[in-house]
Amino acid sequence: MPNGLDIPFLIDTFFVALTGVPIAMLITIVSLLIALPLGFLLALTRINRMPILNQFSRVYVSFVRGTPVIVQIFIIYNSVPLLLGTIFEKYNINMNVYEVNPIWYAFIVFSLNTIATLIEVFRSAINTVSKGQLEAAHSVGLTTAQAFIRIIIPQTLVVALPNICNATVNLIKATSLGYAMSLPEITLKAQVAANASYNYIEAYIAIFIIYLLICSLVEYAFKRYEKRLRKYQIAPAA
Amino acid sequence: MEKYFDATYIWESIPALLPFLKVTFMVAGLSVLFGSLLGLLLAIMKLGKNKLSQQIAHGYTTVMRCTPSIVLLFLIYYGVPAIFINFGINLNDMSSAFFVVITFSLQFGALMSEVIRSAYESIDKGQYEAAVSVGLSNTQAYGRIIFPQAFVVALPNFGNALLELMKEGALAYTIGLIDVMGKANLIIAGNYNSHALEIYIGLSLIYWVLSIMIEQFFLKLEKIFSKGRKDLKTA
Amino acid sequence: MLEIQNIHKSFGETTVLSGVDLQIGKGDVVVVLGPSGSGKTTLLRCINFLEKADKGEAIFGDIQVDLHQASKKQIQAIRKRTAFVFQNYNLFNNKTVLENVTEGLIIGRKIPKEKAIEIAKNALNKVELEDKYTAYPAELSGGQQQRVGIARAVALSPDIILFDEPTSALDPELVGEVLEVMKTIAKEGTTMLVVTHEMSFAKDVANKVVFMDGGVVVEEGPPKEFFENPKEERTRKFLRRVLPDDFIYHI
Amino acid sequence: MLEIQNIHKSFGETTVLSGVDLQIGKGDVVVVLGPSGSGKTTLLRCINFLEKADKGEAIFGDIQVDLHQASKKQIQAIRKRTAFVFQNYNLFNNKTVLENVTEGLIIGRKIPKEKAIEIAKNALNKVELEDKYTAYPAELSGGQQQRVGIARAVALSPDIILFDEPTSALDPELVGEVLEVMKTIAKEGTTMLVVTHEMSFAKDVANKVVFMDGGVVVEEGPPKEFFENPKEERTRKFLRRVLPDDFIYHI
Amino acid sequence: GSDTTSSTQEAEASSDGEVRTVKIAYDQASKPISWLDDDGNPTGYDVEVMKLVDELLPEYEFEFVGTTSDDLLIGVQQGKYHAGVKNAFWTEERSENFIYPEEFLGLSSIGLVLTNENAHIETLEDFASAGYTLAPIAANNAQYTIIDEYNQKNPDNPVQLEAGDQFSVDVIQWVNEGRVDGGVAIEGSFEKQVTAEDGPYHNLVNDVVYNEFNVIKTWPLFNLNEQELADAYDEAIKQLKEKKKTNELSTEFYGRDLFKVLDSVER
Ligand SMILES: Nc1ncnc2c1ncn2[C@@H]1O[C@H](COP(=O)(O)OP(=O)(O)OP(=O)(O)O)[C@@H](O)[C@H]1O
Ligand SMILES: Nc1ncnc2c1ncn2[C@@H]1O[C@H](COP(=O)(O)OP(=O)(O)OP(=O)(O)O)[C@@H](O)[C@H]1O
Ligand SMILES: [Mg+2]
Ligand SMILES: [Mg+2]
Repeated sequence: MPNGLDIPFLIDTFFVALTGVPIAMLITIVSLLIALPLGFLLALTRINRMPILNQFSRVYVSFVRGTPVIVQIFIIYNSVPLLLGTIFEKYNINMNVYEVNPIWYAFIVFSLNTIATLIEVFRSAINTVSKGQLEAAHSVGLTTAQAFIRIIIPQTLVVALPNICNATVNLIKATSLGYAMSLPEITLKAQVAANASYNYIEAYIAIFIIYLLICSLVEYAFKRYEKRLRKYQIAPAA
Repeated sequence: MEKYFDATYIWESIPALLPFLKVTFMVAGLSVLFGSLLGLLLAIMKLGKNKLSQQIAHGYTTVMRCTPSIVLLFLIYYGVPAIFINFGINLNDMSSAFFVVITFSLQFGALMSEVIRSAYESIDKGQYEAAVSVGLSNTQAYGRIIFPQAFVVALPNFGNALLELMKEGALAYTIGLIDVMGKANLIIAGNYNSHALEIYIGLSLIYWVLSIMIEQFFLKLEKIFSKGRKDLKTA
Repeated sequence: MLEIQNIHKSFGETTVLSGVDLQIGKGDVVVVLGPSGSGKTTLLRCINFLEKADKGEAIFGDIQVDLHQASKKQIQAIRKRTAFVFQNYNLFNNKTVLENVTEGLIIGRKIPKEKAIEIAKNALNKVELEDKYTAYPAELSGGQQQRVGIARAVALSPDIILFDEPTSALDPELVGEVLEVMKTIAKEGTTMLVVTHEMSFAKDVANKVVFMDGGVVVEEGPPKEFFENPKEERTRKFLRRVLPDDFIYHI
Repeated sequence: MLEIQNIHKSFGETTVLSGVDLQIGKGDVVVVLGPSGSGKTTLLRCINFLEKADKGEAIFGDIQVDLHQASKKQIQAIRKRTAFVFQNYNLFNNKTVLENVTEGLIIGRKIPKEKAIEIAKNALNKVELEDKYTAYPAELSGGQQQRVGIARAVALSPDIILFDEPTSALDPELVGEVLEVMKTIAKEGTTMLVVTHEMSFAKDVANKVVFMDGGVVVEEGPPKEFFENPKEERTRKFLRRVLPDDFIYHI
Repeated sequence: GSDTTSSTQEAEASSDGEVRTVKIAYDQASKPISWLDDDGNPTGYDVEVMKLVDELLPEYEFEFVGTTSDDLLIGVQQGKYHAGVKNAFWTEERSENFIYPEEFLGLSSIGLVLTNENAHIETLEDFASAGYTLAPIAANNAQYTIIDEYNQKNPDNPVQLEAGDQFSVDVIQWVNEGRVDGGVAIEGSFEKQVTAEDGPYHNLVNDVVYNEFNVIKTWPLFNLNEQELADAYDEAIKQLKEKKKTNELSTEFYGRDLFKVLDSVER
């Protein structure tokens, strides 16, 4: 790089971009909160091969996984208001579709995406919990719902945790695409800052460091949590 | 809604987009090739006994996992030539495809190292022991018994990684490489940014069909190579 | 106490049970023998509704149920009167030993927590696990796990305990400790229906031995008669394969 | 034929073998008994270099090896004279039954393919698997898989075959077929070192029974003497636990 | 980009011994200013002018490299490209990072796209006073800077400015839907979309209006080490302007000869 790195700018941008972290984390957390239960339920519909829902979730997963997120963002961001607008017009609902904060679209897009990932994650995780656990729960008089809440889900979660961690890291990274919806998250903040002084490389390095920090922290937190959840899996003393 | 939405744009976009799959395939193909080699190397480092190389390989994987592709791409696109210029090598004339392939290979390598490692670890140690106990050498045991089985385990994850790679076209476009995604952007620009929704729907249809084909292809492969594996048998 | 009539069960094409009848009196210990695939496990599972029979009736003291069309309520009622001990233990992996036993009491039976813990400790002491309350299943040997499985069943004080090959997943040396526990419980008057390959248990403890093959009961009777004087050719053939005919060492 | 001297082996802190000696003559069938964790498996694995002993010597006819410092060449030489039958079979999952047997012959021993196939078929016929040449391991029952494991070992015509609990992963009913095959091979004069819990096999087939505990040989002798008149208290205690003392039915 | 097209005027250029090939980056998705057409050739007002410049400079050969405007800015700054065209306006920050030549490249009419009801809004002041919402503008687009500068000059009456991405914002549709009250556009593209008979939004010709609030000079950006190239450019563009070539191209690509209003242009 001919003019060398502008370190003070890099540091400034780092802090500017840091102010985008709350939005990125908000999207991540909301999407996870929506996607975890739905992903789990849809995974069950696939495992139990429930007639219509199973087909639906197969097609859904295949579409979401088969197409780039940025394209999905575009489609949702542009078609949802059109659809809603048409519907509102038809039924004379007096509401302005366009006053909606774009973050809602981000919630929708990233939730839909995460659900698709988690369906597959839970599907394989549930399969690793032996059927015997459910049967044992039934045999001591628990209902299916009780068995799931108290026995199956806690065990599924442990197995699924590494993959959920993966999905979370990918989600955090993907929120950088939120700039396409004018969300003032990390990348957009850094770009606006870079635009003021034209130090793009420094801006990218700042973004790089921030994501690296956040994602490693998240990975670390998941590992710690997994260790705690796994307490019951300690190998028997040799 | 009809005011803006015109489905004919979808059907018209598809034939215009299809030829650019060539570029998508070329980039993906090269990245898979180099990335798999890198992944193999990293997996060997992770599985080896040397603590230092284990840590390097794990650290590398973490960094790659945590870096958004777009950031990595720009760091490579501008950083690599800047480094090479110090050795008197001018990479600025290289096609942007070159940098895209480097970026994807680095990422794919990190992904593959995990795929290869877990596939290797899924093979029962007894297979190796049985092989040496009938007199095979180390190399023969790996080449004839371990790897063929690990390969089958790795296939589905390999397919997934490949799918992810195919979808990164949006990235390549930011530095001007025109694959299907880039072509879609050009078509939209050609329409003065209008009817973008339809073009992107056309694009996502292509991606969707493509990913289904890849998935099916890998299922077939798995079936062919998994002769003798348990799940073939229905109890 | 428990009477089973005419159970039928198929999985797709394969018929597994084709008309099995069974009578078990209060305090009886009934052992079911039979070659692999003869439907022993399926029979037990149908009784506990882990599998839905295609046809058949169960009379449980005052309750009479159609095994194919039982309502949820009936199923719960019958499950309250039975308990199951699984071949591979099926302890709740995410719960401690004590929690494994209390789970069904507190959540299933709605017994107050303190009372439940007392019952559970009693049951665990009976199987000599007083020092393992807070251990997780993964920290126990197979024999200990199966003893927890038995304590879990006993604590529910069911009318009948169903055992599906409770020792066959154990190392030979650990088999003894589990059989010992089962004997103790049997002697206390618990009604038991046991699928096992342990001939010594059948001989020593059972009141009745039932031999199944191909989804039907081929022969049944008191153990002495059954082993010394089997009537059916199929029974004889089976016993010849399972008992080491030349194993007569004394120590 | 095979003489083992003073094997020592620890895993980290735990000492597993602390000075085991063993003599096996040509054509001998030696059975090793002992409680779980006594080091039986480790002993076999050290002999075949699947585990590296910390100390010890093996004398294999004309070859004498330091078990701790053997060269690659020596290891290969000894592995050529031994074969291993694993508890959980360890068949090559990606190879057919026939390929499982020829693999070691063609690749390991460099025997021409046609000759190898002939040898392999012979060995497989001996264990009555002539109709399974092209099956994959996953398509076989446990007993069949273990018979392939034995054929794989026999085909190598080693000086000695090491068996590590070859029947303990099998369903009770399938145990018989594998023991039968082992008896046949033993009668043909194959030298065998067998870890097993099958007392009937020890009694019927072995020339010598070795009892291990805590990493040392506690007692050894001909089976009749060993079972009827064990000298050591530890041996007696073990036998009492393993043999059902009241199992005296005849059929 | 892999799609590079060298100048067609090689014969002329090669009369001189030393010919230097320089890379001119252009935004390949910015019709009608610059774009890659369906046959894979670069074209557009900015590109066509630069082609003419190339013809007049025998010692240079221009190689046009298509890319995105993100990459163009970084690339020209870092020296990956020697110069770039993307309808760039002059801004203070840019002038520190790029060489602006003496002579501008073209003119761009910048205005507000509004619905018919809001046709009375003529200036950014009006727009701001009305409290209207504006479609997001890509942060690296000089339109963003222009609004930003306005806001800094009028801190009491700022326009609601949001950074976004041009790829997802279809200004005319958004305005017509009511998703936003107004958007910034340049006249050329409004003309081609709405006014033109075959424009994709010609059906909206009675619904939306374009109110110009400024005509701005656009510039090629040169890498800081390319003063010589910038000087050569100046020579050539002067000749072209004299020959009214730029006026012709303006009419061809923007549907209007913007040079007629040159006198009123401030920057
Ligand atoms: N869920 C199922 N789906 C299909 N077939 C089944 C299923 N469960 C059992 N079977 C079949 O039913 C038959 C009887 O099985 P069951 O487990 O009751 O036999 P078993 O007498 O318990 O044998 P074992 O001694 O081997 O446990 C077998 O042929 C088995 O393959
Ligand atoms: N790789 C290893 N690392 C650490 N400890 C080991 C390892 N392999 C075996 N051990 C320990 O060595 C001891 C002896 O094991 P070994 O398998 O030889 O016993 P065994 O006599 O074969 O028992 P079993 O009858 O249960 O097979 C055990 O306590 C075991 O935990
Ligand atoms: Mg069974
Ligand atoms: Mg062992």
